[in-house]
Amino acid sequence: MIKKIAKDEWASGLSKLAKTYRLFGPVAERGPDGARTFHNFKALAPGELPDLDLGNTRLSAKSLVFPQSEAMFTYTLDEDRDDHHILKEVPADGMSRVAFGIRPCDAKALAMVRMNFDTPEYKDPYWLRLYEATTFVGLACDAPCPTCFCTSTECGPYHEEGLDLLLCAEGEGLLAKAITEKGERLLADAGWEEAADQDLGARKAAAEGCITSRIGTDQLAEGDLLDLHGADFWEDVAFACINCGTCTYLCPTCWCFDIQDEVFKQEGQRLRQWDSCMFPIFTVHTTGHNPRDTKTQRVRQRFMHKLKYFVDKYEKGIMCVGCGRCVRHCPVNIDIRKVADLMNRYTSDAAKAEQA
Amino acid sequence: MLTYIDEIRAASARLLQEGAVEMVVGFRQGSQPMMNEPCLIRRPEDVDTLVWDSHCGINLTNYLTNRKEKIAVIAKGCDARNIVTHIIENKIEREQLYILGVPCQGMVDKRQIAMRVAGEITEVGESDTEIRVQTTRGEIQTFAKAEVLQQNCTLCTHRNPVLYDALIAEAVSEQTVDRYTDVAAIEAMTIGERQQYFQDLFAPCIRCYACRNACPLCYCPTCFVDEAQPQWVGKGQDAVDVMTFHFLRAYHCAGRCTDCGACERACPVGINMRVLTKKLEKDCVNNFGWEAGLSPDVRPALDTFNLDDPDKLIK
Amino acid sequence: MLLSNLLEYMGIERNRLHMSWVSSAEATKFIDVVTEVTEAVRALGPNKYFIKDQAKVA
Amino acid sequence: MENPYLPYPVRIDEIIVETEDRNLKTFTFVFLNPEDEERFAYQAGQFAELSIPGKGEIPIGIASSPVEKGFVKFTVNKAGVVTQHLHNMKVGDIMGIRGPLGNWYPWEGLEGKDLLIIGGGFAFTTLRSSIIYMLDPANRAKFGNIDVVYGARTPGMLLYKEELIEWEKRDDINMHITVDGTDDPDWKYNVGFVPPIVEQKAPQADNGTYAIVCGPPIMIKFTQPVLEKLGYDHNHIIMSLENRMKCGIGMCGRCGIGKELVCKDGPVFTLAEINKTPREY
Repeated sequence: MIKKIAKDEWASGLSKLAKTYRLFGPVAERGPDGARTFHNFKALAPGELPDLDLGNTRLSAKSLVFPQSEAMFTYTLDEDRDDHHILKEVPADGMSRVAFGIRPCDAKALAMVRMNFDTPEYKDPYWLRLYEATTFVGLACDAPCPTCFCTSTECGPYHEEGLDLLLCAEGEGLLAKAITEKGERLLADAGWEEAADQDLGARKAAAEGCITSRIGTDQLAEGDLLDLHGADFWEDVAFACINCGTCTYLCPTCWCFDIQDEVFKQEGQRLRQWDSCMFPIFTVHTTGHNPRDTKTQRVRQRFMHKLKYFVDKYEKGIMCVGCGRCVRHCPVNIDIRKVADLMNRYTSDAAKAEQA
Repeated sequence: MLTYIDEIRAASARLLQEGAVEMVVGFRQGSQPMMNEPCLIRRPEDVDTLVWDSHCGINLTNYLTNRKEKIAVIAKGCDARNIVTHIIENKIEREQLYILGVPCQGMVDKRQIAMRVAGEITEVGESDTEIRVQTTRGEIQTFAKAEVLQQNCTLCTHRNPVLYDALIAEAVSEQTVDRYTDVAAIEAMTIGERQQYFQDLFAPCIRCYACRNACPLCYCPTCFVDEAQPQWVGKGQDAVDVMTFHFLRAYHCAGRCTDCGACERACPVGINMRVLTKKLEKDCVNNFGWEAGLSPDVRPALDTFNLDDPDKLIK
Repeated sequence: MLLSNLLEYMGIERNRLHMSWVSSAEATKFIDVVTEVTEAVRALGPNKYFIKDQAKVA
Repeated sequence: MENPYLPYPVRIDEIIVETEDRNLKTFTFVFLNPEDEERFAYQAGQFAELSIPGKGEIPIGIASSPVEKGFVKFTVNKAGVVTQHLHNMKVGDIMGIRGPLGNWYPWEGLEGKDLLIIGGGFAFTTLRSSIIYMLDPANRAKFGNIDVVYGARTPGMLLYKEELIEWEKRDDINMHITVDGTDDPDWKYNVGFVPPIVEQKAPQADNGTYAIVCGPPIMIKFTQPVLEKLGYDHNHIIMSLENRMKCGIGMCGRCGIGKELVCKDGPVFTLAEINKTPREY
């Protein structure tokens, strides 16, 4: 069921939604000279429209459900208070949210990351509350970037997993395809009800055809984990790495975090913030012993986690949606596509050698 | 400059063959337009993977330390100055290095070009004076190199390496420029404007520490932001913590920074944190007549005491 | 000096930073310095900039 | 939704200095809300996050035993920010405990088996928990022979000394206490590092014998070949790993070794399982 949203209905629908939802969308950041630099997801100010004229946001959409810093608990150290030294949950913001303009790759990434935060044994209330409160309104990619390789990661420019609604540009207006009930409700709430006699199939095929960058992952599940861990190419892959956190912070499927306490006078908070396996202190023991002491070990951890450990653990493919952010913004041009191919080829060569 | 690569390869092959060095640190072709990747060559037959063009802005000094081997390094003017600083600070011994100096006319700022074209850049070519890019929309656009250089390159006054074992080509002419117009503009602001300026400047920071890690000067085994005992800085996104990081990192580079631009170049969100280090650099020049990294034989300004050092602060 | 310049450049008034060497034998100098510092800072009023209270999250 | 990051509030009930260097103290905690004790039901070998508001959390093995009721005990080495602060706390202070976390020694599978328990230094905590559990009258009959090799640097560095002496006197457990060295003329137990004592005293393995090993990496490194010589299969050598942790519930990602998370898939692994992971601990 595809609906048509004319240009003026877009703004009026958004203002209707703003009454019951908190709205988020891509907003252009501006440099000191006022020039548009890049987009990030932000809460939309009253009347502000999401800027849908973008490649993709510089940071992934993960911050919508997993903010870079987040308060988990508050407490007081004031011993005159009855509840001193007892942690109290930060009250949840119960309001429903809409994330406009999320690319299909980012939506799929969130659905994958859910496997980490929503397990049979434990549920992360912070992540899940925001995820479940959010209606994800995707924006199909008709002009993918040269670094996009989403068609190699069981994703794609019109991929629907993790989305409630998919938008694509149509002339001055938009087409909207509801994928879930949440999405249908949003269309109704916004008053976008005009049916369009359209099919997205041809557009999807055309967009997929634009994606020229591909990686091979078919052998990764087969190979031996320790063999790959001990492969000879890691030193070369990691040579240029400066061990910054750019790749992990920009990545939609990286979720590692740190927990820290901060106290101001007597009032404290327990916070959690993003962390990165690229940083040496990520794994350092109190004794000073560091199991991943060298940058080569840390670079290997990042790629092995995404392309082997995750594959083996969940049997749902690689932990990468092909958004290309780490490729575009790595300060030293380390390219996950090259590494994936190295790993895949290594496994396939090892298998061939065994047969021979 | 486009012919430099022949000499770089020839010299690298020669050094490896003669056993004068065990490895060469240089650049190989990157997978992205306008990006080359630092690499390590150990065998003479691999020197053809080395490249040299206007996209070799990354400072290679980072890759020289904590190694035992004798290393040949391809060094631009700024790399050479950082090598000098490393020698002064006992991070590396002069004898361990063979410096292949490259006179430099500036490296291209890929972000400036990306902002000036519509669509995504797919291919890049260059002549001695121009950069030609092709985009996903099929357009070809040409820019004069001088107009799309990294800002620090446009202000560079030491384009020729100050320290080398061999020069790859004839020295280029040095520029005479006012290096500090942007610093002066900030100095001219009111205190309130400056506060706002720096709050806005650092607002996009995500604390990935790419600036710190790309900087050849930032080699502390444990950075102050990573210390747990005591914990100097909060680890979250509070603006004060973010500014404290940038302020102290810059201050740790006082009298050492060569304005190689590695920090700004590495930043994934385009913050020009160089306005802090340049202020320190300007004050070092004006008060101590000191420019970092010009000679391994002169002790740095902050390492020496002169009776005529200005001391307005101390009462 | 570089420090006080950089702080002022970033928007922290010059008079908020003082530095002096005082020997334990220089009681009068100590009093003078403390008086001067307090007066200078009081004249500027409370600082609201670059001060962290409860950590803000983002 | 239950919040797995929320600790149970507890009060420090007792603090015992365990070792002569005063770096190890045993803290006994009592739950402020008695119903939390039931929710904290644990098995020997599990750990918990000790949570000090204002300082943070640390993962520590549970030293008390499931058969001991009314309190939980942890023995803590003074090392980092949180443990230093904990060592300065007093009886009556309020803090938090989050858990129980991780897996435990495979008690069901160990029933009917002979057990060799090897501990070194302050890694004896969950082993104490295990021994108390096995020696409990309700449980002792479930297990075969129990041999314990426990070593510390000096007599003054041994944990739980009174209990060790009590166990020495019993005939349903074979204790082999050792110290690296001592000038105490009254020391009547073994002198020597743990691996050679294991070689001299530990029983040969058969299909019904298991070893549980906890200790510093260097002890583990040299004990492993001894156990192999004694015929212990890698499936029968059970170890408890440590790695830097934060969340303790398998979410924050830092304690991973290969696809296993030490906090959730461990900390207890057999050597055979560990052999399949990268050595990143």
